[in-house]
Amino acid sequence: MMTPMQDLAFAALSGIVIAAGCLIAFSRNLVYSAFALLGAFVGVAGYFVLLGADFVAVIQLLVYIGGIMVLYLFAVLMTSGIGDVTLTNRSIATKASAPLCIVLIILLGKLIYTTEWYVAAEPTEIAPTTAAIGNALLTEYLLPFELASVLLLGTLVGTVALARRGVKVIKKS
Amino acid sequence: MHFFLENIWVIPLAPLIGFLINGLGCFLRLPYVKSRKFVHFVACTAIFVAFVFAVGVFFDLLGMDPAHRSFTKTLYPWISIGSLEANVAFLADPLSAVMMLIITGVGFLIHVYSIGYMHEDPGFARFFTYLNLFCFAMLLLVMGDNIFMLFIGWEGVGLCSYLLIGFWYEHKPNAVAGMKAFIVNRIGDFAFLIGLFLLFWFLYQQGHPTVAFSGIQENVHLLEGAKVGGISLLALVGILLFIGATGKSAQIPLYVWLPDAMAGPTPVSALIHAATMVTAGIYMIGRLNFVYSLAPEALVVVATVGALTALFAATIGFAQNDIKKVLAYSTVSQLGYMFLGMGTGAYTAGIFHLMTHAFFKACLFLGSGSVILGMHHEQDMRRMGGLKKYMPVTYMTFLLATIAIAGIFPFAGFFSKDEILWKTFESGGHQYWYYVLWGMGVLGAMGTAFYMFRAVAMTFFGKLGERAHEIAPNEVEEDEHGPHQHEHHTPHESPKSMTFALVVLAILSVVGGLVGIPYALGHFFHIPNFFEEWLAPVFAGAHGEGHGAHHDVPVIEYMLMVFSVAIALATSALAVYIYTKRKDLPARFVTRFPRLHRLVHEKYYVDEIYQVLVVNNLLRINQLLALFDQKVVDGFVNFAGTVVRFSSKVAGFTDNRWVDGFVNLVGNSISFAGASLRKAQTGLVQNYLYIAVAGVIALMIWRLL
Amino acid sequence: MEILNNQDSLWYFLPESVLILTFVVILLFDLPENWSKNRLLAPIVATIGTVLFLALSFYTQQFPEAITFHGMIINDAFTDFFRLFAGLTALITIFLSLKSKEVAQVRAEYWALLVGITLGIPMLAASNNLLMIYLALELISILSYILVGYLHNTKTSSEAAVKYVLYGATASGVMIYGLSLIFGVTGTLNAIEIRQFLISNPAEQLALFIGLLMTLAGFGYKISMVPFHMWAPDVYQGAPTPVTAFLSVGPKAAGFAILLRFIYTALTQDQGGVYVPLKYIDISTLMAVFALATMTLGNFVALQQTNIKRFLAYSSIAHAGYMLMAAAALNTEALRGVIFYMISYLIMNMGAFAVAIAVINDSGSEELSAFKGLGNRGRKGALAAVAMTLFMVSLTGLPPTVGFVGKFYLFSAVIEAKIYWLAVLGVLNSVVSLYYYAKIIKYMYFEEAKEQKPFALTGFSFPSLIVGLAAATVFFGIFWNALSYLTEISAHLLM
Amino acid sequence: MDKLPLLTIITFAPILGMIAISLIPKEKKNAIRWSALLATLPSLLGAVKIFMDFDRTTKAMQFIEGPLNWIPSFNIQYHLGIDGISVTMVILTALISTICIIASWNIEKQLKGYFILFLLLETGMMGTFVAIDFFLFFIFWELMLLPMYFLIGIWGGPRREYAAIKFFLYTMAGSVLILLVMLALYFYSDGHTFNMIALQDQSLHQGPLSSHTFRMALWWGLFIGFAIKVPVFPFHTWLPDAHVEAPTAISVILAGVLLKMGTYGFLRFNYQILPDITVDMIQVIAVLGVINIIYGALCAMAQTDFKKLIAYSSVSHMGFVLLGMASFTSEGLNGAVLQMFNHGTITAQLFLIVGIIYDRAHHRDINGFGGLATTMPRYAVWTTLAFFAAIGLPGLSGFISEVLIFLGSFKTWPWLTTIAVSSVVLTAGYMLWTLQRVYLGKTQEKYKDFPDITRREAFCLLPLAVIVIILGVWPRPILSMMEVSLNALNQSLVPYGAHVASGLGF
Amino acid sequence: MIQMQHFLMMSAVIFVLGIYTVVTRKNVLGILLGTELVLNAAALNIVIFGFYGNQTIESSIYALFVIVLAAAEAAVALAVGLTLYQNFKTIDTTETRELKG
Repeated sequence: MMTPMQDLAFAALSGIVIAAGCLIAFSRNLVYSAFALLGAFVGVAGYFVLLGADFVAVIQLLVYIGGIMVLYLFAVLMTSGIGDVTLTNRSIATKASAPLCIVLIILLGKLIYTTEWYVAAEPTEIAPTTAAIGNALLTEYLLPFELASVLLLGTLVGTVALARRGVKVIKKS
Repeated sequence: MHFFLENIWVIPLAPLIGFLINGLGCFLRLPYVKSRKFVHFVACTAIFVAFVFAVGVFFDLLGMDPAHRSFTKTLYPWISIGSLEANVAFLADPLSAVMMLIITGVGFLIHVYSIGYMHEDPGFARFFTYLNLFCFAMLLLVMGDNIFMLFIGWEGVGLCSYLLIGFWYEHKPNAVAGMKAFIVNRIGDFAFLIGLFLLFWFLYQQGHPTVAFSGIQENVHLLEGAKVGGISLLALVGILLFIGATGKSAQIPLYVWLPDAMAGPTPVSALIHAATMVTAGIYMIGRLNFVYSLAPEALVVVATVGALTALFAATIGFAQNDIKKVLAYSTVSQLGYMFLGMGTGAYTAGIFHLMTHAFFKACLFLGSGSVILGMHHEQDMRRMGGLKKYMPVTYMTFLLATIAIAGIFPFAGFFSKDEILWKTFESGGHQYWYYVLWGMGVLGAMGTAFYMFRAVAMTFFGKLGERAHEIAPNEVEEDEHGPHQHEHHTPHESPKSMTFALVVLAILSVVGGLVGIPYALGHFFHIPNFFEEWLAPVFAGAHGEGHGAHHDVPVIEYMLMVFSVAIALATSALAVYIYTKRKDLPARFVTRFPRLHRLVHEKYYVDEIYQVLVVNNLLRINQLLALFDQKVVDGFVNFAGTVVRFSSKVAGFTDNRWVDGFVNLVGNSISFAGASLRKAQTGLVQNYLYIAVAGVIALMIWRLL
Repeated sequence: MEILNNQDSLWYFLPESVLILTFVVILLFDLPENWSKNRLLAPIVATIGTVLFLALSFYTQQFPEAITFHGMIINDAFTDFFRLFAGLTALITIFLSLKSKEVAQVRAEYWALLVGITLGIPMLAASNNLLMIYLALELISILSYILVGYLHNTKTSSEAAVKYVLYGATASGVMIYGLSLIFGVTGTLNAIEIRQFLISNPAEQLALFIGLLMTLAGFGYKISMVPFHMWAPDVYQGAPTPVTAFLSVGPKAAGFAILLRFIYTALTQDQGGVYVPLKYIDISTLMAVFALATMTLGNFVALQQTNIKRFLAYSSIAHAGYMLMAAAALNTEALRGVIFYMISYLIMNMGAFAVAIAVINDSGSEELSAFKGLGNRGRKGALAAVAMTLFMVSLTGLPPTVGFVGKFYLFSAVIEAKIYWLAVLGVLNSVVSLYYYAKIIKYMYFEEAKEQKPFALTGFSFPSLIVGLAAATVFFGIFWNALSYLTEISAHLLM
Repeated sequence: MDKLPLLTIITFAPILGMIAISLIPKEKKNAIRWSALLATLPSLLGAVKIFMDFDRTTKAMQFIEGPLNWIPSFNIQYHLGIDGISVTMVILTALISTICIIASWNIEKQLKGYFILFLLLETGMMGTFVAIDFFLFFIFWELMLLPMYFLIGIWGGPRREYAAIKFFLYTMAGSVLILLVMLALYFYSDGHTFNMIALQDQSLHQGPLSSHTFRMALWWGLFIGFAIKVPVFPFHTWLPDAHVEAPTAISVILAGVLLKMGTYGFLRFNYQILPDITVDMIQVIAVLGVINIIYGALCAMAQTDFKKLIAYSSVSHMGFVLLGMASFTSEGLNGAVLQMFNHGTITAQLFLIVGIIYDRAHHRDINGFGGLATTMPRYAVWTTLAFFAAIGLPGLSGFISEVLIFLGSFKTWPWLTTIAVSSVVLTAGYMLWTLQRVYLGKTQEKYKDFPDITRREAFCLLPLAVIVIILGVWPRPILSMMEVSLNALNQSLVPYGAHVASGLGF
Repeated sequence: MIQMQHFLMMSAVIFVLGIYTVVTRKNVLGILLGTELVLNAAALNIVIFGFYGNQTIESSIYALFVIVLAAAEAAVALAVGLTLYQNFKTIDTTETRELKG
């Protein structure tokens, strides 16, 4: 079901994702971590492509990289001061957390390899999904779609409200 | 129609009314109680009315067929629950008639006597109130037709005794003595109740649950052979009831309250602690003779305790200097004789001695009261002496009563005491143990004669105050009013109201015994034993009453009579001799045997032993329990908390959260748990999430296990 | 059972539509300068909108129960109840917000966000699809984050918001990871279909249990279930008090609604009023453990608190524990019980917060010691103290208050389900709770106030609200027939 | 309505008074006092009427009101009635409440609140005894807690807060267990009912209720719940604290009425609804009763605080009730219920007496007094009467109940009873010792000017003393009210082996 | 051959790394990065299951919503973080601990 080419791509993407993930998790510099997030997103977007979710991959790139990453970097710089070079991102309680995470990954591994997943008999044909998604969003998924818009509107207004006043305060002080 | 029998309720009611009139008057401070005349008029009238009715009852009974001289007057049902039926009912039979006569008669005399004795006391009205109440309770005791009625009276007289002993309550020892009397009596009551319950439920088992005397008499034979844990039921019941009697009637081991009870005013000592209340135990055994007759083991116990007490108390009497104490121990001793009599099955003799004792002991006490009053509240015989000339009437009556108590023919004491000793001796024929008891009785009789005449000698003979030097300076002088500053006054004779009573009682002490002349003497003159015949229906069937023996008087009975009179005379004479002529002898005796004297003088340290063994331990247990209650029971739940608190201190977690009011039941442990959990709330969201994830993982692992 | 398409479903969506409209309209108010100056305009619109929402809820309640929007949500009696509940909660919160000095200077978006969260409550309660669950949950969460941090220049408020958002984001991440596992096992996002799948495939699946656990992390975070409760005290303390009041009642109820709906719909099989857990997931014991841990922790830690809001936060954790017993009991009584308990909780908790707001307004302090001597501070003080006493008694669960009846219902359900250990430990927990609730009473009556000035509780409406809630606490504690009827009709899940 | 709803009136009249008082301005103190007194009078008059009209020949519930449906969905009913077990308690409650209002006359602090809470308390107490519906019973039962908490906590002594919360926590811990048992009985009984009478029908006990283990658990739940109220050792530690700190009138209520609810609960629930387990567990009750008696008496003896001493004497005296209940004899059961009544009247007097001296001396240290009989002779008379009643002097009411209990229990528990009877010595010991230390001896200088008992104080004691004396010589009026019911109760236990337990077992 | 389990395993690794980041980072922004990883792992999971199992479009839609909501959440988080910074002059969580206990 997967071609060797895809296997190779999977390996490469996995390398990127793990490296980026480790950088996020362990790096002492916040800017490195923030940039590493980029790598992780790209890697996951690659997985999406491999899994035939082309539209999701695109959205992942657009939303995350175009939106969230920039937001992060802004925030990093705003909260730390642009001239501040020591953007430390230190960790606490690593000794307690490491075993926790190791146990977690072991458990998840056991789960993944022992569970009888719901697997279709035939492999999925990889085809563009954009049209189908657009269709579904306006029929079956109309309600979530509309609700999401309310949510985003509220988020927008709320975020602006918080940030706007924050700026004001800064001006005063 | 028997007017007096039908209206027998008047007898207890009259003193009750007297009590109410004076009592309410005192309590509400009504004007009439300010008049002493009114008060004593009410009180004396009340008891006199009762006396008149008691006499009426006596004659009503006399007019009845001797075999059926029993009359029950039921007023109303008192407690009737389940199988328990106790009525408020009065029983008039020869026994209760005798008791009623003694109580009302002697009681009346003592009332009259008290008019003079208490004349100057601020608590005059209160005193008569209590006295009436006492008569009421005592009458209930002897008139009740069931054990519960008896028990009301039993406890009621205890209450009055408590109140009267502590009459001058401002002086602490008096109050303590009252308390002691009540509590020691309660120990007896404890056994009494258990005995009562046993009797009741075993009768219930036989289908005849009853507390009425007549009912018990009818059915008690059903219990013959019943056993409780290997012991004969009836013996057990008898012994338990007898323990009750040892409390009330001051026998070993519960006699200790009686000497202390002398703290009460002297008329009280005469009425309650000599003539009436203390004889309740004897009355009870007499009343339940049908039970005891079926329980020979119990009778042996009664007799033994009686004889022991008679002897034991008599010895203590040797070394007492307080005139009332001497009489008190004498009372204990005489009560012992009565029990000895009851214990040999000679119920009539016991009751007979009860009656004569009431006469002469009341007389003695009243005489001592007269002396005390004459000596201006002095009770120590060593300060007395030669009172013969100051107080002739008192002297004469006291002397007559002393002769009576010593058992010298033909005074009252002779007949009754000799009857008891003879019956005891006679019982020795069946059981050799009774010979021993008889021996003790005789010894006790000797002792009685000795210390009584010692008292007479010390008080009335010789010169006033000739022994005052014997009083050690450190001896605390106390009388019934408390610590006493000795002042010298000339002794004087008492007022008429007092001497009247003395004279009447003295006469009774002399002639009172004639109603019960034993067959052995009486048959020479064809004088029947009135007393025995009178009581015969009550004690019919009691095995000790040897009616059949009347026609065959053993020679030994005469020998014993002579013997006892002889030794009584001898010891009396000896006592008089020693304490008038050889005044140095007692002192030499003391120096010769200091320990023995001390032992006897301190009443064999029984009080102290009780104090150490019982009271102190009890108090210690109480303290421990109270501590237990505070620390252990209450702290049980706190216990975990305490442990935790300790460990938390180790952990350096000792802020005042602990002190902040969490000393509660669930308290410490919960608040510690809360505080620990609270510490988990670090304020770091990472930790929060850590705990969340850890929780999920823990549950996963739980699931996998 | 019919699955309606979007057009047919619109009628059912009428009440929510009104809320959405209100939400948008209020946002518009912020635009013209002179409109935004009028402080009362936005809350009045919000109130009108909410009242209209309630009215329309009564109207749509007439409709037959149905699964709407292609199986996205379910409009049954249970949903109707949560519409009612959300509306009432919102109304009281709007009122409290108007009276609280903390949020006196808010702008229109505050009210809009309140309305937005109110919208999320019935949506979450009605969700039948895993996607809808996530979406509705996030709608409530994200808008709540903003409200919690609304006092932008207050340290505690911003700190609370940050913690909330970090915790919430992670919890919802874990939840959808869990949901995805369930999706992976069952191949469907629809709760009803999940049950059908599980009935026909009764093999044990580890992923199912772990997925469920992770899902519970998300639900549990919403209802502050131990061990997902830890954000709650900090957030409740830091948030503006009316928002705290709202969060402790509204979103929490929504969390319970979806928890119960999910468990009852997807994981159990209805057998005549008793919902038998499916397969190997011993959901009953699991939830019983959660319930016990939650109530115990809440009660134990509440003993230690000195801040009113934090105190009430732990108290609300404890109450979540009681309500979780319904998820363990798994029978119709439990549904009724939790519904009744929510009503009682709404009344008494809102009452307690109302008095707390009055006290905070008066003293400016959030310390429990601000309650000291309240009972002796004039007529208003006495009134507030009596009311607070009733609320505390009710929260403890003593008759004759509505809180007792709520507990009565819940423990009935647990006894009915024969989980005796939980019942015993539950009631003992309520004894522990007595200790700290009584502490407030003690402060109010047994101790002296710092300064003996009359209690500042001015106006007519605010005291009336407090009195009204107090009266309701007692009235429904004695005559709960009406509520009983409501719970009976509401305790019905369409599945 | 053809008949007066007597029980409703006596139960809810205080509530009306409460409302009336809340409308009186708090400055008008006398108006408040008189209204409070007025509010208790309907109950008192009602109690008198009950006393007159009570049918003494039947064990059935009388003066029944209802059943009115209250909460139909749970089959909860408003259902009142009294029988021989509860009627004496109703009378006692009415009497003690009225007396306590008078005894509270000198309260000055927050008078209005005091009487409001007091009247609420009275409703709770009354309701507890007249309710037939278990749920209703429970509501009333719990209704008492809060007023009591306040009454101790606001008007109490120095450690009032501690005592109040301790009382509250203990009692609530007990009552939640009762709640659970109530629910279990409701759900598993056939026909889902809270009706106590119906629940007595053992044939309704189905499902888990027919399991012995389960019934045992229920029994213990009820037992512990009620035992805390009695209080039975080892749940008694709240009592001394609560008593010591509570104001006089509240101590009186506490000892006079509240403690009886525990034993009433035993009789009403443990005995009637779970008779088989009661028979099985009877040793427990008997042994605890004896422990209570002896332990309470010994602890009382060790006290130096007058009020604490009385409190422990209550522990001891309530032990009698337990022992009597455990006897399975008509004598014992009647004695137990009579003892409940008598303890109410006697201990009420004792607490009033302590209150009188505390009002004057402002301390209660027994060793700090002495010679009060000289300065306050009338007071000493009242005290003596009450003390001897407590000691169980024949002729006073305490004797009748004690002797009935001992007599009854001796049949079943000869050895235990023998131990228990020793309390006659201990009781006399601590009572008389107290009497001696406080009243007798030399008058101390500082107490010379104490006024004697006032008319109001005497007026509180008078009815109680009269009852104590009358019942001592003529207990019939009270015994006849309870006898039929209790004998029937005793009979009802026989099928479960009560007769086996109550043989003369040695 | 890559199988479903490999994808899932990678997703799990991302998830766990996210969790680790969340529970160890001191910096608010650092924690936020972790939450993004967690959310992305979940989205990936759903797409995997959709691809191998369900085979309908709903997995993609679900993933879309996750991404969108994550973005919204991130926006709010950053705004809130900014107010935190303005109040405390730091976004180190160990120094912004007024609420605890």
